[in-house]
Amino acid sequence: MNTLILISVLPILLLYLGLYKAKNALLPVTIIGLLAALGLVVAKWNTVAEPIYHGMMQFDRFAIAFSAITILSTILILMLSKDYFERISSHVAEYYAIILFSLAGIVVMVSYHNLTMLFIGIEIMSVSLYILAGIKKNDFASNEAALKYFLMGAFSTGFLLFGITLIYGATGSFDLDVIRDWALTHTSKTVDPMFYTGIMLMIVGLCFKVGAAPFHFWTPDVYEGSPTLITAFMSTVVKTAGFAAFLRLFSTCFASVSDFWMPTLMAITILTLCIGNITALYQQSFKRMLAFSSISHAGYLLFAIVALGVNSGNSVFIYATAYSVASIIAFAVLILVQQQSGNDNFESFNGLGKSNPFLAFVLTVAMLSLAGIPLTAGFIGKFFMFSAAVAKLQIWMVVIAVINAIISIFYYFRVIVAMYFRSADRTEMVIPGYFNVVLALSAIITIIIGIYPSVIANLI
Amino acid sequence: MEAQSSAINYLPIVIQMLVAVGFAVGTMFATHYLGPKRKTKDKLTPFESGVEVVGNARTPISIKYFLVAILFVLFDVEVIFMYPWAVNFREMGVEGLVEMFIFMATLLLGFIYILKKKALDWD
Amino acid sequence: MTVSILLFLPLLAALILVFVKNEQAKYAALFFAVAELALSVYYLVNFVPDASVQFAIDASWIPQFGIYFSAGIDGINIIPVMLTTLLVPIIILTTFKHDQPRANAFYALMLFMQTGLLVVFTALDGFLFYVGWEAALIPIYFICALWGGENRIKVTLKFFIYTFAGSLFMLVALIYLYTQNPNKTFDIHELYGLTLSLKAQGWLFLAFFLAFAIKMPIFPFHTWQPDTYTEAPSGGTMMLSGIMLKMGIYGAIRWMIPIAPQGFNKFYPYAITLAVIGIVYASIIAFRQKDGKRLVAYSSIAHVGLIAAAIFAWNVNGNQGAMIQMLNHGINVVGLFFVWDIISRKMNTRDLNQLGGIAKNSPWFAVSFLIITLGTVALPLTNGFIGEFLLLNGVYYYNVRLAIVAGTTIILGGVYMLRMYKNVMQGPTNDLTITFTDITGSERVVMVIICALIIIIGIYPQPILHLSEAAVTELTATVNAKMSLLGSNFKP
Amino acid sequence: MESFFNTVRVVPLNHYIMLSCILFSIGVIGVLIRRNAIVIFMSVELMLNAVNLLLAVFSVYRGDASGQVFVFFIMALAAAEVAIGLAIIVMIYRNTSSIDTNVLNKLKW
Amino acid sequence: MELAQIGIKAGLVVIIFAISLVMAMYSTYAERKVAAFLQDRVGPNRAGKWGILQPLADGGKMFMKEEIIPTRASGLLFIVGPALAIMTACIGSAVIPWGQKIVAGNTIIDLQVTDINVGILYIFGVVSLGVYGIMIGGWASNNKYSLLGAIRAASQNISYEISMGLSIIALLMVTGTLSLKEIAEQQHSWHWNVLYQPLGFLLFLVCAFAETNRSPFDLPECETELVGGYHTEYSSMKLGFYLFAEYINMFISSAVMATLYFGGYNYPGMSWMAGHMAVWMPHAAPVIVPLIGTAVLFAKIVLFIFFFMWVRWTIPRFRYDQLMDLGWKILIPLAITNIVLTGAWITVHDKFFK
Repeated sequence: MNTLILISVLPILLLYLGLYKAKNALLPVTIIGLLAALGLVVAKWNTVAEPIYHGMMQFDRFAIAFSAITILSTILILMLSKDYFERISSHVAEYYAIILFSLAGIVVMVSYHNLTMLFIGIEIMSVSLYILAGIKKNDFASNEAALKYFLMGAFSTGFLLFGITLIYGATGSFDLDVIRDWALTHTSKTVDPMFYTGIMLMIVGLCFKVGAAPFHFWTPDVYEGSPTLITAFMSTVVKTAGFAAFLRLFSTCFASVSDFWMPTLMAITILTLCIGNITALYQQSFKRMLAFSSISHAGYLLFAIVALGVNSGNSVFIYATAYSVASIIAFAVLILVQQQSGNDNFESFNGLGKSNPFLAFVLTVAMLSLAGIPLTAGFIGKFFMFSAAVAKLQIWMVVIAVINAIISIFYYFRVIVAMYFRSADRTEMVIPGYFNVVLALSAIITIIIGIYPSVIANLI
Repeated sequence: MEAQSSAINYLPIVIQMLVAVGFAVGTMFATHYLGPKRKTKDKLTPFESGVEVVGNARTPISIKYFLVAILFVLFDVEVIFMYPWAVNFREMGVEGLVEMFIFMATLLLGFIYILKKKALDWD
Repeated sequence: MTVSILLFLPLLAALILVFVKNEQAKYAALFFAVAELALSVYYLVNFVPDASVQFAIDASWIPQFGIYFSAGIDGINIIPVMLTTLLVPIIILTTFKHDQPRANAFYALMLFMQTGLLVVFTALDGFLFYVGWEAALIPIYFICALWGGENRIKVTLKFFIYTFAGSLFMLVALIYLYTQNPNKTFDIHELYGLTLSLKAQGWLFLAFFLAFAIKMPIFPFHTWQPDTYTEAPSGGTMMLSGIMLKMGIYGAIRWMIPIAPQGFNKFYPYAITLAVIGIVYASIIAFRQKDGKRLVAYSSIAHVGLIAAAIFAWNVNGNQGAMIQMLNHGINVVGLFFVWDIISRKMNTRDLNQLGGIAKNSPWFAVSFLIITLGTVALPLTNGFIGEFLLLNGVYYYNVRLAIVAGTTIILGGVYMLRMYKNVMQGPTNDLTITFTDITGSERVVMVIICALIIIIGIYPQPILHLSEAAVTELTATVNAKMSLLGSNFKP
Repeated sequence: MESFFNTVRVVPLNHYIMLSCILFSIGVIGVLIRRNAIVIFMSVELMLNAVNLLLAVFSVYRGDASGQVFVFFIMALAAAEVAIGLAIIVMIYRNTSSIDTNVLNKLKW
Repeated sequence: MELAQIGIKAGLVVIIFAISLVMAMYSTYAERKVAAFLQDRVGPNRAGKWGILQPLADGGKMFMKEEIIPTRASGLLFIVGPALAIMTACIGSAVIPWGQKIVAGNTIIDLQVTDINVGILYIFGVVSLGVYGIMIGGWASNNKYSLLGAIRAASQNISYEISMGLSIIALLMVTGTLSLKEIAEQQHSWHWNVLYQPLGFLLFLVCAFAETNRSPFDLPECETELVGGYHTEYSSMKLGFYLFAEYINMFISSAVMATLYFGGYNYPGMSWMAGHMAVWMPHAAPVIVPLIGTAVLFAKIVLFIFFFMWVRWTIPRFRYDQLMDLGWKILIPLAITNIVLTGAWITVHDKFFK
């Protein structure tokens, strides 16, 4: 809880720092504050979790683990933001503040114990993101991304709310435990149709939020239009949080009626996988490719919810961690390449292997991880997902997933091929210290998790 | 709080609305038929103190008004939260007071922020 | 002294090599490879030739999934392990005459790959096996794609996709086995013990078969192989053909058949047929090749086809033959590719028609090339003979007609290999081949080693056969027992 | 006449549910078919208000205040969305002098 | 609730409607008289004695005038604007308690159209609806002055609504209910809320001025800058509606202020009066006593209306930035302080002096 308070107070502090022109203090203060928040979270680890604030929140291990990883990723991303926002406009403090506000929303999202909190968390996060997507005021793509993201987000919120309302009407409470007990006591015969409709609408709303097909169409545009750093934030931290919320809701409340919503979710998963992968094949822009691949990763993450079990939390956690870290590397390199070559096509990566071996190496690690090659974190994530699904004897789904994994090789390797095997005369670019730290750290995390996943595998 | 007032209590309001509507519409029609009709072109042009009409009136206006509107929306909604508290203020006691003060402090922080940002200066 | 040292020494060496300067890289690499070889010899000496697992390591790795880092050496994998540790230094030695750009990376990748291969051969845990499988794949991909020929990018990607696709299905199969395992581990012996439904076994067999058939490669899945062999740098080609394709054979013996005997029992006729078709097909193609390297590639398909056929026939002779032939084929094919490496380096062409008459002014080269060729065509008293004899014997037990068809490999092999030798070495020298200078230094060393091995094994193969005999016999027996116990219609 | 009074005195729950469902559907359809950003936005607000209505009704019929509390939160966050949304729309208008979502075709949907 | 009661309510509605219209009409008259008095003039004195019929004459004139709808105006909205203004003005009076229950025989007549438990919120809703009329009208008439006037009106109203709400909250903390009826009941005899909420009352008063666009807050129609403001283009009864709406709003807000802060129909010594009347004329008492209260309420209302006019003719108009600064930078902080003080005071009081 202190974490949440700290993360909510920090941005206000930043705003006032910005007012009093303490520009250089912003980033350090943010990082230190977040580290403190991280410490507070982890300190809670061994305390027994009770629903607090009249059952509004519950900081169980699930919540702590996900808060920790989201905060960590945010720190990594913010370290990339050195001199990034200054190039956009002068309201730097505001940007940091807004990112932190959305982080606060995310912490609520992963630790809610009441649908009210779910809604509030999602909204705090989304509203901040609407702004962040459009911070490039004069860049038309950015405006458009902001508007699309906003309209779609509000739209999906409507569905989510209607779902919550119907569930409330059926069960008479927003409390997760009450809803679970209600679902347990009502068999599919006696259950209220409102309840099922509510679940369906919530699935729609949440799928919008996590960008799962067929509600994904806003994702690529928004990811492409937004400033790259913000895209990194969206596609890592936000996605992680979205799935954490998704999983928390379904594993807590709706597990007993899974035979009802399972087929729908399966269809969505398959659709997400295929659409994400196949469209990613045809992209010429690395950024847009990442956007589509993030859709397909959403598909893999949905596996954990489809194959709901005791290990689902772990699977999502590991997969999300691996995915986030790898994506952070990818976006960090993308930012640098964009600064040098101006565009984000695959061609602009040509010859990176010669000019910046380190950069090329970490990006290779990231791509291998995203593609799920062993000895990287991505493989462990996929392994967990698949084994969960196979354990539920949904082998045909796994086979489809495997085929998609094979497809994904094509576009992930495109950048590797470009970096190493296609030569272009390019000057070595200077990498800021912050970037080096982030890249090295992320790569190390990726490989460590890939080689010895036990460090985080049995957290939840 | 006090007893819920059911839908029936709102019936008179409906009646009053009907009366009001009736009055307005009736009067409109009355004046429409009573008044003389001698329309000339000049009468029907927008009045700009007798000068020739320049451009369209539907032009974008100062962003300040828009800013005020947004701030109003935000603050007014925050005020909504205070009503239930104010009404049940005595039941909630000191705890409620403290919590609401924290709430208002946050509100004030935001308020001071926009003041410092000169969002409300008209010049 | 567990096997782990053997596994991690090359990895360590690779990490060190990254920081070695390009000039010293090859010497350092050779040093480490030889050290590894010495180490493996130590294991070999201390190896007791029975069916037991020795030098085993069994450390908990991912506990909540029952995944152990468990590896060990036994009769089944001693020969592939030795093959690996033996060939890697030879291959490194063959590359001495090249001056690779970024040599340290090249050798680092090669040693890294060695670790992967050794893990694959020694792994006794399904997960570890899979990880090693992929870990061997990544470096060879980079080796081929970074130092390969013109249109390497497309070819290598194709190669990668093929193998990766196969292995992913194998992963699914392994995960399925894990879920079926009551005490939730990937341990190979427990997987052996599982009793699975016929349907499940059928699917498992197919999943494994896809992975291994692509790796070997068996007939319809071979399309990646010739291109890759041709495009890859000679070192990479040797790694691929000499060691990597043994992963498939070994996997078939070690994992596929014992785990899914009933599925195997259902599908082996088709498998054998494919293998034999592959033999004939590859031999015929090999005939018509102008490009020597390509010819060798196809010949390797043919030989591997024979090995596969023998394995699918599944009897002691066949398996023993497979064992020893893995070793022989590795040595021979490395020799052949080295020959072609020398030729193309000196002549800048691999076209059989442009060559000829080299033998006259390069005796060393001529002799060693001849010995290697004879070894490949399995002349008696060369290593090829004993292996192919046992293999054919195995196939023969299964089905005479198939054995006869498979036997054509020797005839056809003889024909095209000797034709190749003739085209290259005999005949009149033309103005190109007149410039050919005899092999020297490191080349000569390599050639001597290879020829020596060919002849020694050819004359006295018994110790090698003895190494694997007990284990192979037991494995064959258990699987046969299972199959007959499952009331199958299996002919011995 | 009496029946009318009775109906007014206690309106059946289903009427409310139907009403808010209809409102919600109108909102959805509006979002899907209209092209003017402001109108889309208004449709979204309509959806939210349908939800509010339903929540209030449920909480009254169940005699449980939490539903109405939720309505407060929805209002507050809807207001926040209004603020952001209008800001974004104004920003777009200043760049394109149009709020028709058809001009938003730089990025393909 | 039976048909009879519905009938009674309907009657009450009509009566109150008529009263508020008459009040509006005669406050136009009063306005001019007061203006004349303050400026030492005579004022209207032709129509009837002391010009008492002047409002009727004005009304008639309004009806008879030609109605003009400019060609470039958007027709429907142009009509809807004033209609909306007058309607919102007229329905505000529904929740105001005009007096205690009248007991005539066995029928009990409640001198309030309806007593809903959210009366104050209802008032607020209606008041903030009022701005729509102005906004629509100003925008529809497609005239720069009108548009500016309308926008000014809008942003002025919303700015002052915040502080109005905040000032009310302090009052609610004292009363603990949202029902105007109960609030009125609580202020028996002389326990008027203004004694407990002086600051709150001042704030509310200022905001009421601003909400009704009365001087010194009548920037939306300040003729020196904007000709006629938002109703520049209007004529005949549409103009009349706007003017009417303003006066009715004035009447309603006076009534609200009287009810919220000045005890509504309560007056010192009302219980004494009630007791004596009961002895004096036992039959008529249940009818008379409440009516006296109502009379008192109307007296207060009239006083407030007079105050409105008095201010209008004495205090000069604000500049727009001053107006906004007052609304945002002074009233809101004051209101919040008021809430804090009230909260603290009540808590301390309940803790120690009870």
